[in-house]
Amino acid sequence: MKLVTAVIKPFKLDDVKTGLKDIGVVGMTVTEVRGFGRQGGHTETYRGTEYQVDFLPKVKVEAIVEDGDVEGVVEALVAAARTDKIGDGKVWVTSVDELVRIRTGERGADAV
Amino acid sequence: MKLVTAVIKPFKLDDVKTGLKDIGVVGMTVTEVRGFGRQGGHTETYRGTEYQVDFLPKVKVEAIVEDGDVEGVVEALVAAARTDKIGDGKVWVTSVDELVRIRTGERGADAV
Amino acid sequence: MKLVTAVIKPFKLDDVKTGLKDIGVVGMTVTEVRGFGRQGGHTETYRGTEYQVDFLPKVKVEAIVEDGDVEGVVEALVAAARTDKIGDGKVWVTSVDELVRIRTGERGADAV
Amino acid sequence: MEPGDIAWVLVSAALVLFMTPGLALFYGGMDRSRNVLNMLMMNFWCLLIVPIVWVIAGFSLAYSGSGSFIGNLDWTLLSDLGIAAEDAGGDGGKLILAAIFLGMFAVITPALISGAVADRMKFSAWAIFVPAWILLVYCPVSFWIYGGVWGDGLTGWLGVRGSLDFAGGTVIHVNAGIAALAAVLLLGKRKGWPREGHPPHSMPLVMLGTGILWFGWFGFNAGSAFAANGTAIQAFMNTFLAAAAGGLVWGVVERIKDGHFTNLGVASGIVAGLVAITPGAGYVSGMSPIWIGAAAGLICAFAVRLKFKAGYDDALDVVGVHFVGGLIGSLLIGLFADPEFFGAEFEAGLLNGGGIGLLVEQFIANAVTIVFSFIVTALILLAIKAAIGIRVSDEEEDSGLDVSQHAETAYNVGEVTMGRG
Amino acid sequence: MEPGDIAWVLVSAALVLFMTPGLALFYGGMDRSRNVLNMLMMNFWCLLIVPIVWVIAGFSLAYSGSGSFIGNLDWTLLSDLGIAAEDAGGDGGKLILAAIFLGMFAVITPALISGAVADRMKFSAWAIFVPAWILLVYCPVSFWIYGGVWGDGLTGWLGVRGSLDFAGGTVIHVNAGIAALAAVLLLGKRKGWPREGHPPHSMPLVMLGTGILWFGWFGFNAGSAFAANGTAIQAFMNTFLAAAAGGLVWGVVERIKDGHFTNLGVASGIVAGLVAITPGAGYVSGMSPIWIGAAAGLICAFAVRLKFKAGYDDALDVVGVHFVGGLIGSLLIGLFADPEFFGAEFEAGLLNGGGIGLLVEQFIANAVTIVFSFIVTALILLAIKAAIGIRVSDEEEDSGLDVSQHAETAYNVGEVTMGRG
Amino acid sequence: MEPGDIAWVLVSAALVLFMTPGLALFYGGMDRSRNVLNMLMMNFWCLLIVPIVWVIAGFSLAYSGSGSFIGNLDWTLLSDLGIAAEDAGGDGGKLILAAIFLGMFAVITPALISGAVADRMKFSAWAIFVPAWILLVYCPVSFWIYGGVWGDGLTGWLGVRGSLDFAGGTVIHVNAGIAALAAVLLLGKRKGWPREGHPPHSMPLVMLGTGILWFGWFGFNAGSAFAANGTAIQAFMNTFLAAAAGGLVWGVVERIKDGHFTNLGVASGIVAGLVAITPGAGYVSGMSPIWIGAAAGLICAFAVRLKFKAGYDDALDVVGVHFVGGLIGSLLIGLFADPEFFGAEFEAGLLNGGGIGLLVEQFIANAVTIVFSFIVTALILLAIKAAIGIRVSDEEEDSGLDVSQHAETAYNVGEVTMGRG
Ligand SMILES: Nc1ncnc2c1ncn2[C@@H]1O[C@H](COP(=O)(O)OP(=O)(O)O)[C@@H](O)[C@H]1O
Ligand SMILES: Nc1ncnc2c1ncn2[C@@H]1O[C@H](COP(=O)(O)OP(=O)(O)O)[C@@H](O)[C@H]1O
Ligand SMILES: Nc1ncnc2c1ncn2[C@@H]1O[C@H](COP(=O)(O)OP(=O)(O)O)[C@@H](O)[C@H]1O
Repeated sequence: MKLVTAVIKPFKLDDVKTGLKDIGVVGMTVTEVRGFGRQGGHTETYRGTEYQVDFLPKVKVEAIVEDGDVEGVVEALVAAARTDKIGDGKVWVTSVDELVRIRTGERGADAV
Repeated sequence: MKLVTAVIKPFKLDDVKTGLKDIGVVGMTVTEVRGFGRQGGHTETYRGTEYQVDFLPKVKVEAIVEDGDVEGVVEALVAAARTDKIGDGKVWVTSVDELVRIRTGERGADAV
Repeated sequence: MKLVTAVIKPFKLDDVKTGLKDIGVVGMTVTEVRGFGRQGGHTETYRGTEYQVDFLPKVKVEAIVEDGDVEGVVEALVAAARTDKIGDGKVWVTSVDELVRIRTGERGADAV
Repeated sequence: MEPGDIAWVLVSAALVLFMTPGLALFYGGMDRSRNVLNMLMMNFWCLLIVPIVWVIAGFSLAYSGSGSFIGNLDWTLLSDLGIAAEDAGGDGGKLILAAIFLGMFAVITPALISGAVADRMKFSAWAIFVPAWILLVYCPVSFWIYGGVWGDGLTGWLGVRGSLDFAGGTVIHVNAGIAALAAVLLLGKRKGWPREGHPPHSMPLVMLGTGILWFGWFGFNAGSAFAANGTAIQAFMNTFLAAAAGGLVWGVVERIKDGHFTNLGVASGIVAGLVAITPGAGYVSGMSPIWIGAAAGLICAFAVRLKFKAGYDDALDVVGVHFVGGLIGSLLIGLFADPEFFGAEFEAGLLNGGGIGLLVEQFIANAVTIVFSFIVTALILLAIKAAIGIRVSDEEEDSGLDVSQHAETAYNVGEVTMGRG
Repeated sequence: MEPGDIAWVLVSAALVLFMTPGLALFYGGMDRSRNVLNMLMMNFWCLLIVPIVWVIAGFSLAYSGSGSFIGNLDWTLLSDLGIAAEDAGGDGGKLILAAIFLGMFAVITPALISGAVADRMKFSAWAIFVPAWILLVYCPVSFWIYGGVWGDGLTGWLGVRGSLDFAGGTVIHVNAGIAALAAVLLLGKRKGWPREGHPPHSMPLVMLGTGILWFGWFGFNAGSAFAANGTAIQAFMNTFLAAAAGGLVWGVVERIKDGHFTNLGVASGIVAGLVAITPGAGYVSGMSPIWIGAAAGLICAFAVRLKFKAGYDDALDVVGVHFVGGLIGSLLIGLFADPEFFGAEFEAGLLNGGGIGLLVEQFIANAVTIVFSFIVTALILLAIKAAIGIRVSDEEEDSGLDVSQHAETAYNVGEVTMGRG
Repeated sequence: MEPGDIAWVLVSAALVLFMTPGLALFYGGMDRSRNVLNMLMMNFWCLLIVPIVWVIAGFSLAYSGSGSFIGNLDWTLLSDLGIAAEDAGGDGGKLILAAIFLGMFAVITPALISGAVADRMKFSAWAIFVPAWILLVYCPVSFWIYGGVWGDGLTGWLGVRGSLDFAGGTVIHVNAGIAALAAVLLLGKRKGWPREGHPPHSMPLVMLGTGILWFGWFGFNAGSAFAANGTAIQAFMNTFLAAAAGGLVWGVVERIKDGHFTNLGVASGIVAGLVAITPGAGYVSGMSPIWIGAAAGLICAFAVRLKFKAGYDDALDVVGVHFVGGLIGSLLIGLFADPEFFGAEFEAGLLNGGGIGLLVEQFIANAVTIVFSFIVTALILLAIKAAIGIRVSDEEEDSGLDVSQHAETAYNVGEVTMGRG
C-alpha cells in the first residue's frame, strides 16, 4: 500500500474531495498546514510596523491507497487541485508497511 | 525504526496516551485533523440553508518506535482506540531511514 | 527523494526557516502539533480543580529534498532548532517514492 | 428640558452609538474569518465619517427650516445651535442634543447596508459611498418625514400627509434595506455563490452582537420619545416584547421547517422583531408589539430564502431582515396605531377604530422611499464604479478582504504566525 | 413619577436585559466549544419566552392584588396598566415601568439555572421547563416576598413577617440556585464527570461576560430603588464594593490554596460578591458591603468544591455561587441592616443595634423558599421527563449539544469548514 | 441633587466601570494569545483593589479638606458621607455619588499602564504597584488639580492657578502615560523585541474593546458635568466628534504612509481622539473637538513609532496614545477654551479671544505632573524590585504569562486539550 500526500490550496479541497471520491477513494485525512515556497507571502501592517507573512494557509490531504491505484489517484489529485498559478502545491507518495482498521482489526488492503 | 501513525476519535486520545505509556512508549506527536470516510458527516442549518459537514474531527497520533516494538504498539493503539463503531480510524506503519534527537544530536534508536 | 520531518519548539520556527533557506531549501510545509515526551507538561487550575496539560505546543516542519541533500538539511535543522534544553524535538527521514508539482505536473527532482 | 429628560436622551444616544460596534460584531461573526475585519471596518467607517458629515451639513439638510423636501443650511457647522449651561432646565442645548441623538441614527443607517455587500466591495468605494449616501439619500428622506419637527412644527411632505415613523422604520430600515438591494444587484454575486457555503465563522460573536443590538435598541426606540415619559416607557415595553416575539417565532419556524431551533435563527428573529417595532414603538400598545414582532419573525424567516430563488447575493440578509422587517412594521402601524392610549393626536389604525387612511399613508411613504432610495443609491454606485470601480479583483476576493483591503488578519492565535519584515 | 426617576429605571431595565447575554457569554466561555451554542441558547430562550409569559400572566400572578400567597389575574395581558403620555410627571406608566423592570428579573432568573444543567439537557425539555418554572415557582415566591407593593402596600406573607430582599437574593439567587441543585440531581452527571476535565474553552468570553454582568448589576441593584435617589446611590456603592471584595477574596483564596491568582477565580468571586449584595443592596451602608462581598468570595470559593465530594454534577457552579452566595447575603442582612442610614423603616441588623428578629426572618424566608423551590422544580422536571425525557442520548452528548440540539457549530475559523449540501 | 442629575451620574459611573473590562479586551486582543489572560487580570486587578483602597483612604486623600497639596482623612472609610433617602431631592448622597463616580476613574487610571508593561511583569509586583501608585501618585495629582471642589471650593494649587482639566487629561492620561514610560524603562524590553513581531492575536476583541471604550467614554466625559445639563450635552457632542476625527485621521495617515486603512489604526485613532478631548470636553465647542481629535489622530499615529527609534518597549503604546494624546488635548485647551459658550467662568483660549495665560497654565500643570509622576512611579517600582523583583524569568516569559502567572490558558477550542490531574 501507498500513502499519497498532497499539499494544496485550501479552496481546492472541495474539488479534490470530489475528484477522489469519483475514482473510488473512500477515505482521506485532512490537516490544516502552512506552506512556505516559491509563492512568497504578503505583508501586513499593524500601527505602522510591517509584518512579513511567509507561511500561507494550505491543506494537506492524505490517502492510503492500494499500489495499483496510486497513479490514478495522483493524477486525479493533480487534476483537481491545479489552478496553474504558483503555489498550487505538491503531491508525493510514500510506502506503507502495514495498515489496520481500528474498528475491526482488519489488516492490509481490506483495511483501506 | 518505524513510524506508527494512527488516526483516531478525539475523545479516545487520553486512552491512547495511557495505553502507549503503559507499554513503554515515551514520546508521541499529536495533530488535529479532519477525517473523511465511511462514517459520513452531519448536516447543519444556517438561516434555512443546509450545509453538509463531511470532514469530522479526528486526532492523528505519530510515534516513532524501534522495529521490534511495532507490533506491540499497533496492538496497544488498536485496543485503546477501539469503540467498535464506524469511524474508529486507522493505524499505519512506515519506515524511517534516520532519526535524530535535536537536543543531543543522538541518532537512531538512542534518539527515540 | 527523501522527506525530512522535524518536530521543534514553536519559537524556533523562524530560525529553522532561515537555516533551511540559507542552505538552499526552497519549500517546506509546517503544521501545528502537540508533543508528548520526556519534557513533561504543566498544571493549570480552574476553580480549584487541577488539570494536567501533557501535550505541549510544537511545530512540525516537513521538507522534501533530494537524496544527496538530506544530511546537510538534517544538520541545518538540528543546528537551528537546538536550545540544549529538554523538549527540543526530533528530526526523522523517510523515503519518498514519487513527487509531483501540481501546477506543472513536473515529477521527481524537478518538482522539489 | 428637564434634567431627567436630558439624562434619558444622553443615555439613549450612547446606547445607539454602541449599536454600531454591536452590528459590526453581529455581521462580522456571520462572515468568514478572512473577511471579518473588512466587515468591522465598513461599520467603523460609518462611525468615523458620518459624525463629521453630519455636523458639517447632514443635520442641517435633514432637519432645519420649514421646507417640504429638504432642509436649509442654517445649522451647518453646528451654527445657531446654542446652549447655555445654566439654562439646562429650559431648552438650552436641546438642538445640540437632537444633533447628537439623530447623528447616532445617521451613523448606523448606512452601516446596515454593509451586511449585504460583504466579501467583495472595494473599501475605497465604500468609503466614498457612505457620505454620498447620507447626503443624497438619507437626508432628503429624513426631511420628508420629520422635516420641521425641531423648529416650528412638522413640514416634511410625507409627515404632513400623515404617515408615521416613530424611530425610523421607513427612514432607516426600509431605506437602507432597499439601498442594499440596489447595491448587491450592481456588485454582483460573490465568487462561488450560492454553490459554496459561508457558514458563520463565530456564532458567539453573532450572539454577542445580538445582545448589544437589543440593549442599544432601547435607546433607539424609547429614546425617540426625546423625554423620560409615558411614551418612552411604552416604547421600551414594545421594544422588549417585539424582540422576544420575533426571535421566538423565527426559531419556531426553523424548528418546524428545518428541524432545529438555531442560534442564528433566533438572533435573526430578534433583530427582525426590533426592526419591525421601530416605526410603531411610540404608537402601539398592549399586545400589539407581540403581533408585530411575530409577524416579522414569521415573514422574514421566509424572506431570507428568497435571494436563492431570485438570484441576488444579499450576503447577510439585509434585504430579508431590514427591508422586509421595516416594511412589515411600518404597514402594521396602519392596523395597530392607538392614539387614545398615548393621549396623542395621530390617526388610529384599522383595528383601533381608525379608517384605512393611515394604512394608505404608510404605503405611500414607503413606496416613495423605496423608489427614491433604490434609484439614487444605484446612481451613486454607478458613479463610483465609473470613477474607481466598486468591486475587488478576483485574487483579492480569494485571499480575503482583510488582507487585501486592510493588510490585517483577524486571528493570530496559533504558534505559526508572522515575523516582522 | 419624575422624569429623572423614569430615566433611571428605564436605563436600569436595559442594563438588566443586557445581563442575560452577558450571563450567556460568562457561562458559554466556561463551557466546552462543542456545547457553547446550546448554553447561549438556553439563556436566549429565557429572553424569548419569559417576556411573553410575563405579560400574559406572570407579572399579574407575581404582583397583583392583595393576597398573601399569589396574585390575581387583574393585570394579565397588560390590562389595567394604563399610561397617559402627558401624565409622565404623575404616576402615568408606573405599572408598565414596573412590568418592564421586573420582567427583566424574571428573564434572568431561570437563565441562571442553565449553568448547572450544561452539556446534557435536551433543549426541548429546557424549552418547556422555563415557562413552567416561572409560573409555578418564580411567581409564587416573588409574591410571598413582594406581593402588594405595587398596589396598596405589602401583603405577601414573608414580606409582611418582616424579611427583607432588596433586589432578589432569596427570590432570584437562592431560588434559582436550589432549583439548579434539584435539576442536576434529576439529570445525573455528565459522561466522564468528574474524571474528565472541562476547562473553559474561552476565558476572554468569561471575562467579557463578567464585565457585562457587573455593569448590568448596577441596574439590577440600584434600579431596584425604583427612583434616582439616595437609596439608589447607596445601592450602587454597595454593588461596586461587594463585587470588588468578592473577586479579591476569591482570588486570594486560590492564590493561597492553589498557588495562583486566576482569572476564573476572580470572575467567580466578582459574581459571588454581586449575588451576595443583591438582597441587602438597599439596606446596608459604610464598609458592610465589603464584608458581605468578602464573605461570599471566601465561602463560595470553598463551596464550589463541595460538588466533587457530594457527587452532584453542577457543571458551572450555580449552586456554589448563586445558592450559597445568595444565602450568605440574605442572612447577613440580619447582621448589617442599617435603617437609620437610609432614614427608612425596616428592622435593624444585629450589629446595628437590632435584635435577632431580622436574622430569624431571613432564615425563615430562605428556608421556605428552598423547600418549595426544590420540590416544585423536581416535580416539573419529573413531569417533563415522563412526557418527553430530559436528557440527550449518549451519542448526542458525545458529538456535542451544538450539533445535536441546534445543528450549528460555534466556530468555523479554519480553512476546512463545510460545503453546502 | 435632582433625580435627573443623579440618574445621569449613576449611569455615567456604570459606563466608566464598563470601560475597564473594555480596556482589558482592547489590550488583550492586541496581545499574543499566550499573555492575554495576564493582560485581562492586570486590568481586573484594578477593578478589585482600587475600589477598596479608594473608600478606605484614596477618595479622602484626593478630595477632602481645603489644602493645596493633599486631602485629609475626614472621609476615610466613607465616614461623614451621609445620605438620607428622603433627601434625594436635596444634596443627600452627593458625596457618596462623587466617591462612586470618581472611584471609577481611579480604577481605570492604573489599568491604562498595563498595556505598556505587557508580557513581562510579575503579577505579584503589579498587585503591589497598583494600590501604591494610587495613593502615592494618583491621589496627590488629583488633589493638586481638583482638591476642594467637593467641599467649599477649589483649593488644589494647580487648579487654583487656573489650569483646566475637565475629565482627567492631565490627572489620568498624561499621568498614567508618563508612569508607563517609567515602568517600561525599568522593566526593560521583552525578549526578542523589536526583532520579533507581536501582531494582535484577535482583532475582533480589539474592535469590541474600542466600541466599549467609546460607549463608556460618554459617561467619562459627559458625566463629569456631574449633572444632566447643557455642559453634559456639549461634552457628549465633543466626545462624539473627537473620537470620530481621531479615528479618521489616524486611518488616513496609515493609508497614505503604509498603504492601507487598518482596523488597528482606526481603533488607535478613536482612543487617541477620546483621550485628547477628555481634558477639554466641557470647555470647548463648535468644530473645536474635531480639530482636537484630528490633531491627536495625526500626532499619535507618528508618536507610536518613536519607541522603535528611542528603544523603549512600550508594548501596546500607552505612551504614544495616552501620554501624547492627553498632552495634546490638555495644551489645546489653551487655544480652544470657550467660556462664553458655556456661560461659565474660566479663562478663554488663545483662539477665542483669551491671552497666552491659559496655555501657560496648561503647560505648567502637565510639566509638574510629568516630573512628579515619572519620579514617584520609578521609586515605587524600584522599591518593589528590591523587595520581590518586577520581571518574570526568561522561562516564564517564553511559556507565556497566562500559564506562568495564572496557571490558565485563554483558549481551549481544539480537541487536544487537557485531562484532569
Ligand atoms: N520541498 C518541499 N517540501 C515540502 N513542502 C513543499 C516543498 N516545496 C513546496 N512545498 C509546499 O508546497 C506549497 C507550494 O509550493 P510553492 O513553491 O509555493 O509553489 P508550487 O507548488 O507552484 O511550486 C508550499 O506552500 C509548501 O506547502
Ligand atoms: N484511505 C484512507 N486514507 C487516509 N485516511 C483514511 C482513509 N480511510 C479512512 N481514513 C481516516 O480514518 C477515519 C475513519 O474512517 P471511516 O471510513 O470513517 O471509518 P472506519 O475507520 O471505521 O473504517 C476517517 O475519518 C479518516 O480520517
Ligand atoms: N517517539 C516519538 N515519536 C514521535 N514524536 C516524538 C517521539 N518522542 C518525542 N517526540 C516529539 O518530540 C518532542 C520532544 O520530545 P521530548 O522527549 O519531550 O524531548 P527531547 O526531544 O529533548 O528528547 C515531543 O514533544 C514530541 O512531539
